[in-house]
Amino acid sequence: MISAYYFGAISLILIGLYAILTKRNLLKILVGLSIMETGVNLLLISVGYVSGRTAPILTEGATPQTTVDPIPQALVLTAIVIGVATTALALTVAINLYEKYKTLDIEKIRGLRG
Amino acid sequence: MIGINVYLAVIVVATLLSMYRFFRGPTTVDRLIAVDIMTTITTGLMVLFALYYKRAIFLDVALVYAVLAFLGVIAFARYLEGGV
Amino acid sequence: MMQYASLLIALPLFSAFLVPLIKRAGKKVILYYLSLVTLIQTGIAAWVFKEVYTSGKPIIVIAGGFKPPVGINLYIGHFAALFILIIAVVSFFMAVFSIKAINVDPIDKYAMLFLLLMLGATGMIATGDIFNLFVFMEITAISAYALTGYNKTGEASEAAMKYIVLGGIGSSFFLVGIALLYGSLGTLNLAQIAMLASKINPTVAQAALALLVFGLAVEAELFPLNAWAPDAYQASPHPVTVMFSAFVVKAGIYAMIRIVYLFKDTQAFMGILNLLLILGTLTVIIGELSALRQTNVKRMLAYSSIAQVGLIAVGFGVATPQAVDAAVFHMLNHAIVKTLMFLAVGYVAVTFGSPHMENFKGLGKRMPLTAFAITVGAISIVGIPLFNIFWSKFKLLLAALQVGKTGIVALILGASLVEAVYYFRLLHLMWFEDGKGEKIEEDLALGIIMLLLVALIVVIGVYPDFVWGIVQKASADLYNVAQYVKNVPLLQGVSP
Amino acid sequence: MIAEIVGEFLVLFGTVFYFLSSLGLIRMPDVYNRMQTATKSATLGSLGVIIGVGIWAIGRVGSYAWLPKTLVIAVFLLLTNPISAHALIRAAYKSGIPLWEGSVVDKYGEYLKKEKEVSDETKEGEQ
Amino acid sequence: MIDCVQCIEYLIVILMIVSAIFAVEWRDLLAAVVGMAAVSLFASIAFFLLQAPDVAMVEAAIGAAMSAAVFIFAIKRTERYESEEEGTGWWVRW
Amino acid sequence: MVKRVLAIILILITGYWLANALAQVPFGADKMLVGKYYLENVKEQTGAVNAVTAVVVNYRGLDTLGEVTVLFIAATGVAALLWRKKRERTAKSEGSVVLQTGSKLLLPFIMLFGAYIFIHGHLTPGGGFPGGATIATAFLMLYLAFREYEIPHNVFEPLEGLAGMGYVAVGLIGLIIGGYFLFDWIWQTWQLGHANIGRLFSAGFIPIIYTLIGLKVGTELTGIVDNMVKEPKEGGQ
Amino acid sequence: MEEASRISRYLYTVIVLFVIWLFLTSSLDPQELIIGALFSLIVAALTYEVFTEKGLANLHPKRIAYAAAYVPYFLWAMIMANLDVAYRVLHPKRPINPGIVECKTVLKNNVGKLTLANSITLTPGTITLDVKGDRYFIHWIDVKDATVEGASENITKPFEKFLKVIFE
Repeated sequence: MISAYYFGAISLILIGLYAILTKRNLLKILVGLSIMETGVNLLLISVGYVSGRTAPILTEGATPQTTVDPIPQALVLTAIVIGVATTALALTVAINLYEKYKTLDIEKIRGLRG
Repeated sequence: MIGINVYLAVIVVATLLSMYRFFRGPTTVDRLIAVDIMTTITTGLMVLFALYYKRAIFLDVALVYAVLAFLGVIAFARYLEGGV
Repeated sequence: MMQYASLLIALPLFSAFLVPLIKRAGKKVILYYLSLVTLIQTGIAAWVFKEVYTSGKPIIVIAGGFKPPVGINLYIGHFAALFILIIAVVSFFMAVFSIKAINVDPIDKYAMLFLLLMLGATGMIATGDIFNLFVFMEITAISAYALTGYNKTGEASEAAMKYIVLGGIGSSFFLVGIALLYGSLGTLNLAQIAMLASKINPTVAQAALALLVFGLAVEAELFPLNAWAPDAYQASPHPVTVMFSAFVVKAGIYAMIRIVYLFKDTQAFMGILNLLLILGTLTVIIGELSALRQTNVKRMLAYSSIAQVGLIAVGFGVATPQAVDAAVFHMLNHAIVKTLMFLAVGYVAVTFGSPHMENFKGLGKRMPLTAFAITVGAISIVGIPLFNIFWSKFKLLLAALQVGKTGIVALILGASLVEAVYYFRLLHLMWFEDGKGEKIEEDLALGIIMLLLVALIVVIGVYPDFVWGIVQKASADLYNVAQYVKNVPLLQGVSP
Repeated sequence: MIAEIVGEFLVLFGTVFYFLSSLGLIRMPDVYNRMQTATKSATLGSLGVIIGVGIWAIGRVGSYAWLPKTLVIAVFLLLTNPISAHALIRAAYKSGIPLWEGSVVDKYGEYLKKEKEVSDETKEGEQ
Repeated sequence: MIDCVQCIEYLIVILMIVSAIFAVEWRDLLAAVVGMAAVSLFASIAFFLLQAPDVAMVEAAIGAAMSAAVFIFAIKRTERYESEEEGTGWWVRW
Repeated sequence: MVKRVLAIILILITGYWLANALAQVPFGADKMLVGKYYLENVKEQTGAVNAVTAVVVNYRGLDTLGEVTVLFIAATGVAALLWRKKRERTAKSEGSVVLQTGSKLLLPFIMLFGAYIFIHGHLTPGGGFPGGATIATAFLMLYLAFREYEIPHNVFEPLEGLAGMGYVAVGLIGLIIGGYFLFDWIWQTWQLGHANIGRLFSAGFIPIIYTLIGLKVGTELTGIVDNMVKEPKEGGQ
Repeated sequence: MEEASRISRYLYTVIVLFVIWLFLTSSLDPQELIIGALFSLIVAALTYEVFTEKGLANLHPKRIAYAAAYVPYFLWAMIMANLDVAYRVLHPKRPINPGIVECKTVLKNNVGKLTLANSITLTPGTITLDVKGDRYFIHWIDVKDATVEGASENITKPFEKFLKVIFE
């Protein structure tokens, strides 16, 4: 039996992957990428969670024995910022592509051939 | 004392109802209204959970929501009226 | 004193952040500044190289003064020292080349991205922490995305888009792999992961390793995720192409091998090796076959480069000490040769406008030095004796024969044959066909760089023993995981 | 003790308005009326819940530090929510979503039409 | 007594998945971005419930406002509606 | 259609495989190894109460430096790729009076709030990234409300570079004083602020670095928004 | 309505920001106060030009007294109107009668207009659609009087008597 958060995270990853693999619109692909990143972040956080414990900020009576793992949270902080950086750059490239080809459909953008 | 659980249950129902509008549409503005209400409800939910966990630090997150979530909505609205 | 090796990270960062302040000084000034910074970086890298190889001990840079696994450490062993030197030298050459090759605005942004690409590759090779590896990988990847699209033409944007989408998938997979590893071990330090590797559940280990390999395959250009590579090579500015081929790929494959070899003593290892072999073989086959039908020389070289990376992966997949030696040697040789080739081809493209086959007709008469450089590079790649790649391919062959994998032998020979076909076609075009146009005065600095590289190729080819010694030390650093774990000063008391 | 009761009552009050607002979101016929019932009730509900929690915390957690912070959140909500509602309804109108057929009067449409005519006339005059 | 906290966990996860599916399937890209913002919102609540207030804060600040705004600028400079034709994605072309 | 079904099957297989692996990593179990060390020593070694902040800035400082660099690269890349000779805003309608006045009224509050978030990074959740994003959101709001608004570029770009250089410089000072790159010289060498853990003036260089990161993230995200919102003018390149 | 002097506007911004800071931190620790004062000074220096037009004159006791009286009045109006809308929502026949009406206002100050618009919006049943000069276009869920004067009487007048003192 798999926990709810794991299930949600895996589902988000898979939905994002599905969008990337099958959609033809560039912005839709980027939406998929964004969703996928959210899923990965959720997975990392839920790996670090310990049942029944509180946030790793040692005030208001929280002790090292009653708090969850701080490392995944630190990692996810980094990952979120990296994700938004990638998204911004990708959108920029999409804008450039649209200016050149006047379409966002990847089937119609075929300047380079393998 | 009625207890926090009842309030949470009411909030759950409210969330579900507004999500119905979110999925149903029919226009984008309807969905935006639903998201707007969701953020408002979420702010309240976070404050309630702060009380549930008895930690004041969670209030800061609700504060961020109160201040920032409306900007997303305004961005959408300004796009819709052609003003970005 | 050893901690000053962290300047390798600090210097490019500092100088990249300085660029916005000096951008009013003019385009040429920025490009000269770029050369200066990379020269200083080369100096530091040379110092580190000397320290490591004379003392025989790796340099462990401890960031923040917290010993690993609590803090992050940089592990500059023999392999890392060698490749950091190569990165710095190639970057310096390319900074010099940029003065001539880059004329698309905005130059100051180009300089920043260039420095950060170098920084990312350096960090990827030097780091000793898996999440830090991810961060440096993203630095490399994102600056590479931006540089790929830098020319702002349709092709460049398209290539950048492909790269971004594939890179995004790859980095997500990599993070999932990290999550699995962290969830079962509770640590992120590579040395500690190696130490605890046998405790990990085999299912989890296999899944995590496969995810990590897939994640790094984007950078390392292995088969299913390398569709971006030829496009990006073709469309990016010429110095950047050299950097991709010379060290970005190498950093990716190094990281992959480092992670995979940490699990040497576990059950999951054999499965991953097979995966690596399959991916490498497919990469070689598809790369070589695609290279045959190209008319754009840069693209042809790109496919050739992909095929060579596949060979390196196959070498690592065999995983005997000899094979690893040979693969590292091939990495080194390939970096040298491809730097030369892409530099020369890029120079031709800058002069004539595009790297199309047409422009190479009669090059031997018009730009003799460049043509000579391309010739030496081509002959070397094909694997003619007395040139450097002959030795690495030969040693790879021997290593494969030792474990009785005749399929790999056939693969290497076949690849060489196909390479011979398309490279000799190019050579024929250059020397034996008449082109139109006058003889062209060649740039002095670039000529010197090309001659240097040619000399290096020939020297290694004729007298490989000295470099072979260095390579053996480097590959021992990669292969001998127990020594790696011993070298990292893990904090006592943080273990289960 | 008093604080707990007062706070809990406020929270209950707020959640009821949450429920009403989402019910309005479902039941109303067009965008404009949905906004009427939904946004405002939700704001009032949040106000109740947030300040209620601030007061409740005096009893339940025993800390007076919650109230100022919750007050700040409430003030920000009061400032931002109507602005976003206004921006949304303006966007809805400008993007051409029609009013519900039961609507009585549309002064804004008349105004816009008149303004457009004026600007057209001035343009013609210029030409 | 039903444990409403757990109930909210399940609800959040389900709503998150459903919004993600809709975000991917809606043809109107603006609606897709709204869906993405909703996913971000629910993810933020999930982070909150998983005792990660720092992450919830960053997700709120970046996911709710910044990311959506950047997507909107991109939509404004390109086009809003996805074409109706069915097709396959990039994965077919190596 | 066949290909779509194929994709779905592929994805389902991947998902099953992932779920299988994840089943071996139990949810909610205590898997801490290094994390425990952090939690137990965070107060003495860094002075921060918020363990996440201590991990981000002190223990894994190199990650954070890299993360700031990634954002810097993204801002630079966006600027480089959208660079044109002449650019302008092409908004069709001005924001209404309500929105304009509201954004004027909210601007100082949002900026103060961003400052509050990043200066309290070691005490409450938050830190440089949400703080910087909040500040950037204030400028985003101005861009949305006013058609003619323009950030002062000659302030923002040097500030971006200076903040980054300041971060590296703090690290290098640590290298000179304490012998390690990114060493917390204020807390560990000078021993400042040991008396007031849990109050504002503690935690060594965390507030300094978070201020720098906040400024940097704010300027970078604003730069991204600024570049995205302007379109090339007709007749420009 | 001339603008107040720069120093007055600056000081007013600093004071407002500092009060907000006190509420945000909700502590009187001297360290927090020092940093709060510092940040208030910096942020105010950056933003006072857009923030306020009248400066310290806003802190006139009469204005504060009216503002203090306005809050409970407004809250009461809000709750009443909310109950009215709740009745409309819950009623099975949905007794609504919507339309867009026009109102006139006597307020000239922009902040006053904002407050009026926000108050109107927050009172359920009415929502500000647009503001052009002194004309308010309001979507009203239950149109009782479609003329300009009648609508103003119903919607804007009750708030204006407070807001005029506070903001004019």
